[in-house]
Amino acid sequence: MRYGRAPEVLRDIDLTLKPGSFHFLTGPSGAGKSSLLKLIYLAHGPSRGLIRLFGQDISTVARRDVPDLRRRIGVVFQEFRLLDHLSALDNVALPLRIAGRRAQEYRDDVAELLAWVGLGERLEALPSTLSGGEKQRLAIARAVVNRPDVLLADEPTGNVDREMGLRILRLFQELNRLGTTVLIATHDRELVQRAGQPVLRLDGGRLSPPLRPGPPVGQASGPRAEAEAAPELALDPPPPVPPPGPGEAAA
Amino acid sequence: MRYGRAPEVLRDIDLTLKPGSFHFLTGPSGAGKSSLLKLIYLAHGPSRGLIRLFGQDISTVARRDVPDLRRRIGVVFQEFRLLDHLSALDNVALPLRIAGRRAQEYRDDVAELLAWVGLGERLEALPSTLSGGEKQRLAIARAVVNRPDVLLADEPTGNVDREMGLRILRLFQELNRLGTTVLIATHDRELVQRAGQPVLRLDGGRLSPPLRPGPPVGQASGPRAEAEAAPELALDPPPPVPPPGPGEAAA
Amino acid sequence: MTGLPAQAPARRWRPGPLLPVGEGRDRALSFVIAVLCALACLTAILALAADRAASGWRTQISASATVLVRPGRGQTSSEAAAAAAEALAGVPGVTEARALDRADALRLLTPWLGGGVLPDDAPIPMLVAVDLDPRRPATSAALRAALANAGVQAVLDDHSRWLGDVERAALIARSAALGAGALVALAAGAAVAFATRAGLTSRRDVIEVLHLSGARDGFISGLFERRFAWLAARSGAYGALAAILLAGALKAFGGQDGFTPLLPLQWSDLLAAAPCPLAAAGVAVVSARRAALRVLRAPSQA
Amino acid sequence: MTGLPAQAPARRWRPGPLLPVGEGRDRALSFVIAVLCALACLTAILALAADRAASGWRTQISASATVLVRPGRGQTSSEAAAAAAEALAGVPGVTEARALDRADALRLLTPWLGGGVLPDDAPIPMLVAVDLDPRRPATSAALRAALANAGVQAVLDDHSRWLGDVERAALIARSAALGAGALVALAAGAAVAFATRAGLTSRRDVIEVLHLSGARDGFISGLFERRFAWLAARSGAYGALAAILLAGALKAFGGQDGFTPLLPLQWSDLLAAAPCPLAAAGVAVVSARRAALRVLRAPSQA
Ligand SMILES: Nc1ncnc2c1ncn2[C@@H]1O[C@H](COP(=O)(O)OP(=O)(O)OP(=O)(O)O)[C@@H](O)[C@H]1O
Ligand SMILES: Nc1ncnc2c1ncn2[C@@H]1O[C@H](COP(=O)(O)OP(=O)(O)OP(=O)(O)O)[C@@H](O)[C@H]1O
Ligand SMILES: [Mg+2]
Ligand SMILES: [Mg+2]
Repeated sequence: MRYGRAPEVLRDIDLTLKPGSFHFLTGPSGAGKSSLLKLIYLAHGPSRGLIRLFGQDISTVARRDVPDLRRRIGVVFQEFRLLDHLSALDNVALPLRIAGRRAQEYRDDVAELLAWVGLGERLEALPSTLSGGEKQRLAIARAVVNRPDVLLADEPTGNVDREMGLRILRLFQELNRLGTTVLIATHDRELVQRAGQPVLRLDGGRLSPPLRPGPPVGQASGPRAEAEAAPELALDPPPPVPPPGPGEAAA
Repeated sequence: MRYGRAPEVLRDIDLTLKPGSFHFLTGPSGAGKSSLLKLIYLAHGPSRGLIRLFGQDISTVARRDVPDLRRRIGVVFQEFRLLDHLSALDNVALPLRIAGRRAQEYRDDVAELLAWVGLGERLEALPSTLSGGEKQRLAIARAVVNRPDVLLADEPTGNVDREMGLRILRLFQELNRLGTTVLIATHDRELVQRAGQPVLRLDGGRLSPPLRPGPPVGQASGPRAEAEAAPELALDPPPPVPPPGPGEAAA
Repeated sequence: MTGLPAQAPARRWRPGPLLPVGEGRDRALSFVIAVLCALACLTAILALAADRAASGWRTQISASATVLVRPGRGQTSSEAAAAAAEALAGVPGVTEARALDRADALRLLTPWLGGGVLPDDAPIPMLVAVDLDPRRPATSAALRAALANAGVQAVLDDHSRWLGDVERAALIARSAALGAGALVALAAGAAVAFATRAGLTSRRDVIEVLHLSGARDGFISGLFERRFAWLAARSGAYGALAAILLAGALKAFGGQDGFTPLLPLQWSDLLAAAPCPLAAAGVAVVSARRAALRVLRAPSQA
Repeated sequence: MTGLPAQAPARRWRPGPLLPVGEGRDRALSFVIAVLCALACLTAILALAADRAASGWRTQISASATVLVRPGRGQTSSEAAAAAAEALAGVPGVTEARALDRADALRLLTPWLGGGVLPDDAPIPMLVAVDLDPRRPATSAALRAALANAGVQAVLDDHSRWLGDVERAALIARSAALGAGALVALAAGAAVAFATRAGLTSRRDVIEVLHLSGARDGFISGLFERRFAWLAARSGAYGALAAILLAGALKAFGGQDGFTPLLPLQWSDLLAAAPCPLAAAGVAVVSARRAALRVLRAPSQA
């Protein structure tokens, strides 16, 4: 993957996330963690290579089916991306509204979730009146509110204290226990150590294999996120043909 | 201090930063760290109480003299506040331009500083094409570029890896050695431990005394930042009259 | 903070609008659209009146002719005029041919000579006023032939000398009015389209967040279409109202003597402003949709 | 990435503009300002012409009178007319009094009766055409007295009957033209002011960052003043140019016969569009300054 005519940011990435797995993604600042997440949540297409999501090659997915895929993915953006004109409650409820749920149904659930992340008193606050950490917790609440099949979190604890960080980790682990595939890009060593989950390290555009207990590999049905960006330059070796099986990606 | 009709965020704060001192400011998310910094960099006035900056009560400073005070303060905002339409170089050079320095004079210095924070290759990049950590480093470079008398940094290492965090700490320590008063709001325990500098803890709107080697107190000339917000409710005890000496603040 | 407690009755609560409302940007946009719509409506109304005036002149002039009768031997001029009128009335394409009596003739001369100045015994030529069927007016040749057949010595003035001038003037007035109307309407439409696009681009962040949250293209562009359609319709209505009030004031206070003969405004002309809100909304919808879809297509899958 | 290496020659490098340039917002704003300026200029030009037409009618009518002379005993009508002309020429405020001969009188009647229709021997009343000094016209009473003194039996028509009508029409035409011009100019000014403010509010973030970096109020508002003054001036110039081209085309192709008599446009009228860019820039500067200072005063030291 590359931005415009800039050098490639990600190369030779071969990543398969097993459904229900929990990974951390680390790497120096600027390594391409956010870019990799962007590929997975379909904000950017790969300049070459193959991305399979929930068993489908996303280049073959019809444009009108993309929203359905996106609704199964929750994202905590590094820069939060809250809507400034909506209250905390409305920001968190956004994915539910988009999915067509009725306000009366979801309101209490959303308020409960906000209380859980410590914003129970600020339901009607606008994001611009929240502190940095409060905004971050709001973004996290929005990402998890509709129990996504895949949760991508980009530096979700950069603005909160340790206690809140661990609380958020517990929230992610709880979701994971319920079947959500979790991928967290972070610099927070303490978080990584506490969680004891496999760590993927991205450096120089390449992905190192998981450091701690490797993710189980195998054919599996159900939710599945697969990101891949194959080399394109003629000097690089051509990407191997992906196996036609319904499961993993390759290259 | 309070926002609108909300409850007071900061109360009974009595903080005097000695010129040339180096403090960390910690506290749970939403405790009011950013709000305290706002008071010091004059983005918000106290609802009551006294703020003295560089030996002047800021409520008596004429409006047209405020910019001169501000130019002596460098701020790393929690949300960066970069100008999206300016290149990295121009963003960092902003304080110099405002101070009336000529482009030819400062360009090489700015480029050098950017190289130091690891952005030597991205001088012409727009902030929107930078990664989270790269934006943060850009914000730091802008805050320090004109060697401010006071440096305020709000969560300056939330988006960078540990190596870069320590590099940034070294930059702050170097500035401090050259005479800059430094105050860093952060959740990063490792950073705090590494630096071995006094830590102020903010909780429930009140400030605990420095935990590690307390800041030396005493009459001093030269740069000085003093923030204070006194109680206002009739139930609270009335604030003591500040001592008339040219040095510290009280309440 | 006065956030609703989590257990507040869910019934009372309503979610906020997905698009930010009431920004200064929107107010400026509304105002400008209203001004342009008012100008467009006003121009349309006046164009209608000008068009009516122009065709009025034309039919008035081409639908009449004057015959000046010179009495033959043994005839009084009145008898000669009556004979001529009778002859002309029979020609197809003539609605009426009327011999003017002395009083009529004098009255017609009055505007030019002033009233009551001719000595009572001044011999004035007798006139026959001929009204033609405006749709199929009799030709000058037919009228002349009829007079010759009746043996009347007469001079026919079919106003053709003036007709050319008046037709040119009418054409110019008409095309100027319609041109101005079209120009202003075009400008108003372009402004609506342009400003809608600009107003939407500044909400790119909203579009992107909705998009990444799985909202469909139609859902997102629908938000903008409704918002800007409503904004444009309201502004257009204000503009139309202003134009109607202004034109109505012209009509009411311009008076019978002053403005109206020059520009025969009718109350029904004011209806020309009626489609304005709808037209503005239509333009806004189309441009909002196009702009929204362009933003949606641009960033993802690039 | 092709970032300049740090050691690139400093000379070639220029810092970027502190305000973002070339946004869609700005283009929409320019376009709308240009349209409104074009309309304002066009209205101003046409208002000048309408004003000229109105005062033209007025002076034409008030600067002349007609005297119809009835021959006294033992006078031919020509003699009577000559005597009347002589008497009237001596009155102060009369520029010229001319007895029309038969040919002149017939020529004057022609537009009304058609050419060559009167029998040669038809007795027509003799006319004396009186031209009055437009600045200090002789009163009707003075003219009547002079005629009575000279013993001439005559009827004076000082057109006062028409004068009232024409003056009313002229007043209406004039005030309608000026009113429309003022209205459109006002709308254009308000749009410039409004849109400037809206365009500025959307750059609040830039203002705040500059502010917190120690920029003075004047420095910040100066950025916006220059930006919007330049934008408004350029748009105003485009608008004025469009108006001048359009009015020039009207003048050039409207022709001597058609449009010009109705609306006597002169080339010099086109100069009315000249101050437009300056006026637009002025309005933009004032409103940009006020809006910028309001943003600056609002958030800090609250
Ligand atoms: N839109 C873009 N256009 C051009 N280059 C980009 C763009 N987005 C990111 N980049 C570049 O791609 C590289 C990887 O960026 P990315 O945001 O993926 O890094 P990251 O690993 O998330 O870093 P961080 O930990 O600092 O957030 C960086 O060098 C960045 O400057
Ligand atoms: N503009 C504002 N209007 C109203 N309330 C505000 C505003 N800004 C901050 N607050 C509230 O004041 C409190 C303190 O906010 P502040 O940003 O100072 O916290 P903080 O210590 O910096 O937290 P964090 O570590 O999460 O950044 C929070 O509860 C926040 O919601
Ligand atoms: Mg990132
Ligand atoms: Mg903060």
